[in-house]
Amino acid sequence: MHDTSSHAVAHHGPPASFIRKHIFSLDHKVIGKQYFGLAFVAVLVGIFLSWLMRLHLGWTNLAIPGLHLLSSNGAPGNLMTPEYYLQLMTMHATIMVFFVLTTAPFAAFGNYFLPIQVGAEDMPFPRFNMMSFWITFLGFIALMSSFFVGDGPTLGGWTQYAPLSAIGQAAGPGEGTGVVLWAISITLFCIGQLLGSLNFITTTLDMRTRGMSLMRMPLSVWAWFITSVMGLTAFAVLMPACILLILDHVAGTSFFVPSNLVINDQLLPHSGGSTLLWQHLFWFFGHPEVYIAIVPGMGIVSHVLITSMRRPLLSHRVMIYSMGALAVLSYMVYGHHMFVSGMNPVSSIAFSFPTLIITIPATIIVLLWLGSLYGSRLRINTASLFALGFISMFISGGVSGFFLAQPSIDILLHGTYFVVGHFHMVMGVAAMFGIFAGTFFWFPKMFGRMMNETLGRIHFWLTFVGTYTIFMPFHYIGLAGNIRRYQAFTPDYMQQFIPVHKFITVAALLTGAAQLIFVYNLIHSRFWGKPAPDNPWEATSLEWSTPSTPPPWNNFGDKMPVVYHDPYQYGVEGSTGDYVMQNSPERIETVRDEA
Amino acid sequence: MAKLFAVTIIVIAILSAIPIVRHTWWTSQDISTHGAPIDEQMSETMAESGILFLASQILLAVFIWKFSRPRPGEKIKSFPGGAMGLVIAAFLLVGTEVLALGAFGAKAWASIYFTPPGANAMPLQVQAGQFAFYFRYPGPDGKFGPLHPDLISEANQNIFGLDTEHDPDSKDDIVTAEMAIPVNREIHLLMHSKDVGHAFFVPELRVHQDFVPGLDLSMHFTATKVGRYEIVCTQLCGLGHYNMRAYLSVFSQEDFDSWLKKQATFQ
Amino acid sequence: MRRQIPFKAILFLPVALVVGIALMLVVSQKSVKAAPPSGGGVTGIVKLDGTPPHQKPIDMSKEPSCAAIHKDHPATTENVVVGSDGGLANVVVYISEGWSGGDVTPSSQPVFDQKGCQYQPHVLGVVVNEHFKVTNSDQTSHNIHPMPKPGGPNHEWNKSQPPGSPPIDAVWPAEEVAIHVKCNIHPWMSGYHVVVKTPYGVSDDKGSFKIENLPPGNYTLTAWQETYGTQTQKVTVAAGKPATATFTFKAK
Amino acid sequence: MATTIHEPPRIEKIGDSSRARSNSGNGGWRPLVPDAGDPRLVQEYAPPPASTGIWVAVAGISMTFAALTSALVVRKGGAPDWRHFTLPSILYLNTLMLLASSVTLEIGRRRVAVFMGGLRSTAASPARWLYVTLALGFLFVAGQYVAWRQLSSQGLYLATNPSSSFFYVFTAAHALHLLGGLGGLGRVIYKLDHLVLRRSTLDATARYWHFMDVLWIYLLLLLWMKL
Repeated sequence: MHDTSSHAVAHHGPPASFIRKHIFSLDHKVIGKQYFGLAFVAVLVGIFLSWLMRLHLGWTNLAIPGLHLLSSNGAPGNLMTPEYYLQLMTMHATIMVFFVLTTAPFAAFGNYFLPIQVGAEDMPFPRFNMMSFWITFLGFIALMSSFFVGDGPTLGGWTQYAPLSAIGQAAGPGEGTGVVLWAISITLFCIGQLLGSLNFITTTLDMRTRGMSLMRMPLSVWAWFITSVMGLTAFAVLMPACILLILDHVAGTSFFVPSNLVINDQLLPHSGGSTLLWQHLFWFFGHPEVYIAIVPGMGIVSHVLITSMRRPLLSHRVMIYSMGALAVLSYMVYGHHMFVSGMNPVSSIAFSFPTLIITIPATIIVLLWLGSLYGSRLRINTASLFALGFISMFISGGVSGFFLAQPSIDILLHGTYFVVGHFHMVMGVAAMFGIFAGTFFWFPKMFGRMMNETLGRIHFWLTFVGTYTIFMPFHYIGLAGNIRRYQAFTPDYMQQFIPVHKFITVAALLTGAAQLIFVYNLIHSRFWGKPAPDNPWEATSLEWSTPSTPPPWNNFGDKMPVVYHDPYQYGVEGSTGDYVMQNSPERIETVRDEA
Repeated sequence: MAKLFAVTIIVIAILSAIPIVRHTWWTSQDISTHGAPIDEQMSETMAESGILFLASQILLAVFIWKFSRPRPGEKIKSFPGGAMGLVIAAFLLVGTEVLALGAFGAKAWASIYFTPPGANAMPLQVQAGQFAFYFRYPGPDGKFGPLHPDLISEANQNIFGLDTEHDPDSKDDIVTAEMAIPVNREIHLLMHSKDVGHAFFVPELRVHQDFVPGLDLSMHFTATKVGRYEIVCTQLCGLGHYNMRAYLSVFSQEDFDSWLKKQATFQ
Repeated sequence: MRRQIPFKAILFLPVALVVGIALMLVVSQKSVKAAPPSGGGVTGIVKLDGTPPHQKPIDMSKEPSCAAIHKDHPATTENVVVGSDGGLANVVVYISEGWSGGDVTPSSQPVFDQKGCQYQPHVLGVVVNEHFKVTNSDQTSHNIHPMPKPGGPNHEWNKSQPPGSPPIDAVWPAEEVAIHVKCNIHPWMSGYHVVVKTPYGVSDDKGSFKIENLPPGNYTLTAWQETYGTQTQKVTVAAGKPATATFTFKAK
Repeated sequence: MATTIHEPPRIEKIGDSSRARSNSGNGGWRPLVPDAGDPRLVQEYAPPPASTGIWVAVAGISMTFAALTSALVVRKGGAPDWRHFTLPSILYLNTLMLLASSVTLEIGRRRVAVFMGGLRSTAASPARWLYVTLALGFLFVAGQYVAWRQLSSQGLYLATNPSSSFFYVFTAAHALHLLGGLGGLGRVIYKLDHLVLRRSTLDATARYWHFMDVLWIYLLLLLWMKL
């Protein structure tokens, strides 16, 4: 034992038992795959819930066969009750935002590839990493268990605005135990992601291999790093907010519940709480959260796209700075969710400008992709198709941000399907495309087998066209005043939207069904896919230089890689072709940043 | 495959733009005095972001079409201007655009929210509760009686919790389930919620405001067109959220007076 | 194959879900059975003394399908419903003392209907453990929310009933006078369940009520009205001769 | 496209003096692997991630308490129901105990450092002062519990008033984090006994403990001013 005996690697040896290897594993790769599996289960549940919701929105009085099996109170005679619709909606949103869009691109791919891409043997705190997954998993179980409690899951939406969420059963079915389970689930999720962020940040700062300077890290690493900094601050705020919500709900405190509320002709015992306080705390987390969902997608898409374009981005640095600017600005814009919520109207303007300004780094990112596409040698495969689809979706979802950033226009659009269309495109579908691109790109490394390219392309086409068909009409009916979170459209002026909803329902069912192709492809390729070579995409980053595929337990065997080049040396004359791997010591004429 | 993809992107972009250009679905007709700048801001933003949308989608498609089949041995080319050019373009184009949008939008917003209601504005109270709006007119004395939340009883239709026996100001207050206002008269709407968060949205009137439990908020506006409109709730308030609505009738002054007289008899 | 296990674990999840759901669906039901009593009864009338309070009209414009039903006869509140002869409707008269007949057999399953966004009957009398049906005859979803005293043996519940869905079968396990019933979707909807252990009668539009199948004996009758509370009265039922009782509530 | 040939591994010039003197000799920003790339040699040189990790954790925890602080400020502002109460006086004794524990930990840390530096001739167990710290830490938590009992005997429970709600929330959140620190300290003692303690672990735990100390002083000031 010596003062300097601290070491950054080899915190654990190769796993011995089955449990250590597959369940309570300390290996970041296994944990990454566990996160991937969790996100996979969660997304299937989420899509299933959206099917039920879409069926109901298209045909409100339709009896959905077997629905009463899911909830006898929620669907008497297979007819969906108003609260059950909202419960499904809340669960769909919570599952998708937290357990899919945060876990898959950030926790799953980040865990698996961040250490490998910086040339580390593992994360510095593998036990925290293991806890991170299992706490998140517990959170998922807590959330799912709310389907089986008395009055079912919460119906308050993923925003859980107080006081509706804080006063309990009195507020109606779906506001009892379900809310507590929801808040417990999110608290656990926050703890899990905080532990994950701790590992991600420390790995990036301390565990890089020799020669891996910060600017030599691939863009995916940068995206995960920026995301984990955002996660560290955002989840640290949501967690105490959730705990205060639980106390209001269970212990009778009044953090968020004001005085003189009357429900069912009875005066509630609470007094003096501030409902806007919850909104401020929630959105201080909530807005960075949407960037937590999309920034890893940007990193993955850049990584995939560069490999397919056979050239680096016009500027590596500008891309990094833009993602960083998004992260910083994301904390200053959260008030745009509250323009008409009774906040001081002056602050609406104060929040409007940063919200508009955040479009500048976003535009730079898009322009960098487009500009780099120019003059490239684009290779088309499923991964690059999804990456290009991501760009198209991000543009489509992004332009609607111009509207929602302005308080005056928000008067017309707040709480309408326009908002639903906006966030589904920009952070839902776009992030999903990022996940798909990452899956097709990295599957060979993760599982040692190639995914089926034909099935992949069929899946891409159906999904690309399908998602546009679903979410573009949302914008139109939103413009015309169709309010979100309605289980049926009773106002007279909304009758005209019902045919549109029927159309969307059909599109959503078909697009959802197309995802089964992906499910089949994933499972089939996992066991019977073509064996993958070590570097199928002729890529340069370190994950493709591992001694075996999938990588061994300590990633690089006995020899740690040494990095000699910037991450994306494509379009050069290397000995292996038009690229040179980061750890290849050969001398080349390097591609330089053009900023 | 790449060419098909490029064509698909362009087709989708154009198809997406058609309903917008043709106004197949569009914001409802404005019946307020303050709505014009909002609508103007809306069409400005639509034009600018529409152009951005089409231009970038088409650019994406063209690049995919052009650069997916490189001739063998062809070197990679760089975008003229490089990354710095793009950054400058983004700052110039989008930067000026968003600043302009922000400045004009702030002006439109300020014209609505930073002006006090006029002295002659007609006071009118709205209370949101699960899941209905109720309205209160002060009656001939022009005064609203005090509210006693402990007296609220929906079963007895004492929606606001008025004590008509003890509060003289409450005696002539008129409580209704429909909102009616005279045309071309400024309304000062006093808003409060009885239970959870709700919102007051009349698309035609360009009026949208959340009810914040524990806070008394107010708005003022003037309707310019006689007709029957709908008030909807846009803030998730529980299972009956979808069913929370009320009608708004804009009457001529005479019709309004007789409507109010008739309502007074129902109290 | 060493990698097959996680995949099986994934497959296991939906199976576990399905099993869990199936378990949730096991619903136990009790049935009520008792010997039929016989004998005389009590008839009577409930009156209101004084001017009945003004019943405010209910504006149902937010629910057009209900508003249409009340087009010609505007719906009003039903706190005090007085018939033509001053007879007070919706009063439950039940035997509060002197009953020794054990459990009461319900004659037919009572129905608590929602029609025109009002409850029919406005006051539903049921005996303990008697199953009753809640039906929805409207074209809109209703939400039935009975609110027994918190902490008591009867538990609050809150269920929605979309149009066209099957009746809800409900039962109250303990005596309670009275349980307020509200609809969360339509705030004006208000009704009562009166749960008693003994024979009872509910007054009709003319104020008359009838308690049947009483063995001879001395009884204390209690009449309950939602606004005016309770009144009691002693009666004697002789064999083959029904007793009569008149309750008079004073308008405040 | 510029023309350069063979870029050697670049060493960044991020001049962070505190890192430059870090015990690994090359700074946390520049993990060096010898050319041979043998990971066994890395152990001599790689920086301690625990020291970075602890700062990241401190940032996260600060954020949580900042959120709670802003909740307190917003909740108090414009709330007519806020009832002031005097903090239980035992809190000041607790504060002294916690401050003392930081001092003893620092003494302990130096002793252990000397011990780890190879001067094993030091007869006394190096862990002694760590045990004292552990005991003071537990005394602090017990003292907090006494403070809670004092408040509840005055009829001030969690839900009595927003001021008491915040008192309980803040002290409980701090106590939970402190218990985490006690766990860390226990782990340090265990590792020390088994001679597997790393210097970075000791330093990180000490830093965390001092942070808990500072956090408590902050909370005490906040509660003293606001309640």
